Amino acid sequence: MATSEITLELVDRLVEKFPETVKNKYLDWHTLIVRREDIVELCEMLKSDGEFEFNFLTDLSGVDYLEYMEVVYHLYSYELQHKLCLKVRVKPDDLLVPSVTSLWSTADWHEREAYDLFGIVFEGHPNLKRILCAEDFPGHAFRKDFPLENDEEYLLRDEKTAEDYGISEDLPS
Amino acid sequence: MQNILFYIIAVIMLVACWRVATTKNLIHTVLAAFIVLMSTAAIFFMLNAEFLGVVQILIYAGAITIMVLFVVMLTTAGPRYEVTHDKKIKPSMYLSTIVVFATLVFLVSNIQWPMGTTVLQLEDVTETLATKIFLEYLLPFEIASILLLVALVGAVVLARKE
Amino acid sequence: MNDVIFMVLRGLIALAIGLVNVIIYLYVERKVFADIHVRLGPMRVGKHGILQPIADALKLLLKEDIIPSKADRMLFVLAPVIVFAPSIMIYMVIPLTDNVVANDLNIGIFYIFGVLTIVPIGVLIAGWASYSKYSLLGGLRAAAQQISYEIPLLLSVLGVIMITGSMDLRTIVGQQSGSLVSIGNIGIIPNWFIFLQPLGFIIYFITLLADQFRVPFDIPEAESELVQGYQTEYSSMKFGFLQLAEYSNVLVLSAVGVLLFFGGWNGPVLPPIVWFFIKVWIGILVVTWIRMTLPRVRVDQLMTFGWKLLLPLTLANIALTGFLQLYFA
Amino acid sequence: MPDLRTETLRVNFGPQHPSTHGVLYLIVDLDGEIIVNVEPVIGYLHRGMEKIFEFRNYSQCIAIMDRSDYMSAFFNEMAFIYPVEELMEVDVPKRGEYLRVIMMELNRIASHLLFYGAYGMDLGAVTPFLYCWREREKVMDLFEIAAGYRLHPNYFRVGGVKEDVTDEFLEGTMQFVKELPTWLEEYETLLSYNEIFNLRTRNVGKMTKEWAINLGVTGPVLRATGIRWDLRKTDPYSAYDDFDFDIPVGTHGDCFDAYRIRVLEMLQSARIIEQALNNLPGGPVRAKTKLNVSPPKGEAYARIESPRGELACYIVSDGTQKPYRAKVRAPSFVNLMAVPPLLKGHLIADAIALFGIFEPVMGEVDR
Repeated sequence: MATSEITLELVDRLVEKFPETVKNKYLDWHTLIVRREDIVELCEMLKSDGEFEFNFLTDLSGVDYLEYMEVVYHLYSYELQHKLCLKVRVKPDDLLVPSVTSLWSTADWHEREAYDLFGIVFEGHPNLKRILCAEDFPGHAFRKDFPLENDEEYLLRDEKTAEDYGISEDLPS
Repeated sequence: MQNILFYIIAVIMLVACWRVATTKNLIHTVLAAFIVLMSTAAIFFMLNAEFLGVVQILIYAGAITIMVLFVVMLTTAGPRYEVTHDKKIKPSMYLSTIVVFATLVFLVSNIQWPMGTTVLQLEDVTETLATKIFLEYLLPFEIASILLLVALVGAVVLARKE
Repeated sequence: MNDVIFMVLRGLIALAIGLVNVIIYLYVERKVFADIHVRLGPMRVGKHGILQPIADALKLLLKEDIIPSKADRMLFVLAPVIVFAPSIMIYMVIPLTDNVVANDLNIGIFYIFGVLTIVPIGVLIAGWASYSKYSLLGGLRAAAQQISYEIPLLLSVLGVIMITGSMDLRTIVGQQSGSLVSIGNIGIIPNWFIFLQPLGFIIYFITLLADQFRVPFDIPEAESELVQGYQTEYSSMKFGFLQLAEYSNVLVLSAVGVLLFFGGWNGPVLPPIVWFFIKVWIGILVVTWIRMTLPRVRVDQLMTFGWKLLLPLTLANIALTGFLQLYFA
Repeated sequence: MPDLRTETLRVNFGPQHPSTHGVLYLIVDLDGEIIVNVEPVIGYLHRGMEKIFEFRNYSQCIAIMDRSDYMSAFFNEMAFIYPVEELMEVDVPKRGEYLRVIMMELNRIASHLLFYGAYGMDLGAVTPFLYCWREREKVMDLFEIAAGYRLHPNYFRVGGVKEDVTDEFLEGTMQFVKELPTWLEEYETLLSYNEIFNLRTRNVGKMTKEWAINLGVTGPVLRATGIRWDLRKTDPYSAYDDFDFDIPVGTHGDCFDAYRIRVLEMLQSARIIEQALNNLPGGPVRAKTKLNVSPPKGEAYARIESPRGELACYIVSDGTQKPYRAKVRAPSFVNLMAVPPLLKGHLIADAIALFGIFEPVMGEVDR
């Protein structure tokens, strides 16, 4: 009963529904590159539709490709035993991605980690603040352009933070 | 020897009493009261009333002090809570103290105390007490215990209401 | 005047005997732990680490004495004394044999439990004075636990007092000489009160563990929850006193248990004082063994156990003893 | 009396505390003994491991990966190597795979033994801890014989394992596996069959399937809720297809189930090792790969079942000798996230039992 990749038909169905998405594949993972506007709606469908039933978000990671940032979602279904990979690409000057914490609670810390290390801001996250680094840590450590030596110019660089998007870093209560 | 010991205890007791009235920190007050109660027990011991002395320690010094400590710790705002005396109350406080003290002095010096001639044996004290309570005054004793039980239940009911 | 000197001397000797036993207890406990864990335990100080308790005491004495800056200094210093004093007071009335006792008190057993009620006050104050949340929680837990377990502790002993009609420890032990069941002249079962008061003894033993925070009732010091409970902020010899008090109280309660339920110094062949100490040490070893075997109960389970099970049981025990007394006597 | 009220007490639980398994720091709000709110503060052990990977070649990364979950190093190595091998399409020799399985299962036993001891310790039983430590020492000795190191073995390589094992190792392992059930039986008398332990763990912290899946909980805790999900069976990797073993699952989803599952897993691990030792094939232990591993351009995601749950690695390769990006999906990190919502309303004493069951290793949480 090994997990299998999701069937191509289902992927095509998704692409039909969300025409902006790009179909892709690496190894045995069908990948969809999704527009960030679609991600929540798509995930909602993936989670609740009986044909997909992706109830388990196993991983959410950020990757810095310099010209764009990528948020990679790896999804599994305990019921149907299939898997799917989603990607959202955002430009480095506008790192706003809708949060999926409302669908999978497990996205909470994953998104916080991606925010902490890459500076990707997740819109709608209940408690978006740094998790691994100290709260006054300058910059985002896992970006490719993060200086390994003390580069004051970089550290003083003006950056968009969560607050610029109107998201408070404080605890809700 | 007995006298020296008595005066030492008496002085400790008086100082502790004075501290009870004047200390601002509630926990210190409770502790001073504890010392007073313990010295009372010591005086009981000196009077050969060992049973009473132990009862004093068990109930007053032990149980009641603990209860007061619990109440103080659980209800006051923060561990460094201090009592502030209201200026208006002060004169009346002194007045009532003086009145009570004067009354006591008057009574103690004027009443004809029956001077016991026989020294009770230690065994007798406990035994006599037991016979008195459980044979002679059984009914009042039981009534008192029921009264306490009612009070206990009432307190629980009141506390549970919220 | 000679009387006074003699009295003081007797007190000092009782104190010395008690403290020497506590020191031995410290060593024995570590060695027994090590044995149960299949390891060696202290081996370096003296042969087989025999001087380890002394080294420990010296270490505690030489350590820096830290008082937290926000602590209530007076109470912080006073609390270990309040905790430790009762056990010294109890040493004075425990008879080692029929004629070896520092101060013969004919309400000895009542006195012992009366004095023990002072301990929670010290514990509570220690927790409060440290100005630490762990200490405060630990202190409150400890005091609550001791108060609720002192009631069954006292009541469990009442059965024995009802049988003997005396609160004098020497009289109680005296009534336990001879044998309960014997074939010819050879006694099979000694006339100990454990056979007359089995329930009383079981409750006494459980409440002893709870009253002195021994495993499985070591909730106030539960290190995985409250670090060291009310002892968290204590260091140096003040910590030593708190520890000493606990060990000393276990010793005292073990001795009281032996006097009440195991015939005290009664026993064949060996001199009485040897018998007494053998029994006391068996009690201590059992406590140590339990400490290494069981996990810890939860605080609400402890309270439920104490109030809903032990207390009714002790009351039933007293009632039963009373009826039997009436029926047989 | 308007002032008369009880206040919640804010307690700083850690980073230095006897029972937080490392440098976990919890801000706990207490109402008496009941937990009102918990906020974990992590990152005290953050070493930027994933960033370091980007500046090391693949072989060096394996050594660093050992330090992630320092209680189960072999799993970390496997988790890192697995996607790389997928990417390079390496055919690992059978003997190499079998040795990996033996090492991983030994490691699982060692890790679970540590859990067993530490959990007993959390609940106040001191003795099981020292007993388990003794058995764990034997496993560590076996690791030393095989790999030369005890805690951070650095034994797996892309394409197999570092070197073949000696007969001493094989005999020692066989003996260890044969003895294990007897020891476990003995240890279980100390905890599993103990009334107090049962009182403390049964019906404490009940978890439902939906809750566990939604929060991404994996490993023994997930299985305790009744989901038969073990990647060794559901998504077999390495040589796990060749062995016959069972997946213990719980029924209640409470602390006791999660605890007991680990005990049963140790026995299953012993079974696997025994089978592997009996059928150990000959031949090389390592495929012929270039010394400087450089996978083709692309990405790979692979996951394995570590003692703590689903351990996965997402690797993006740009064709050079260093990974472009390596992200570790650490089970402790995800499981730890599930604890605070679970703790609310429990007693502090239960909090310890609950934290113990998730067994977070801070090296892995913070990476």
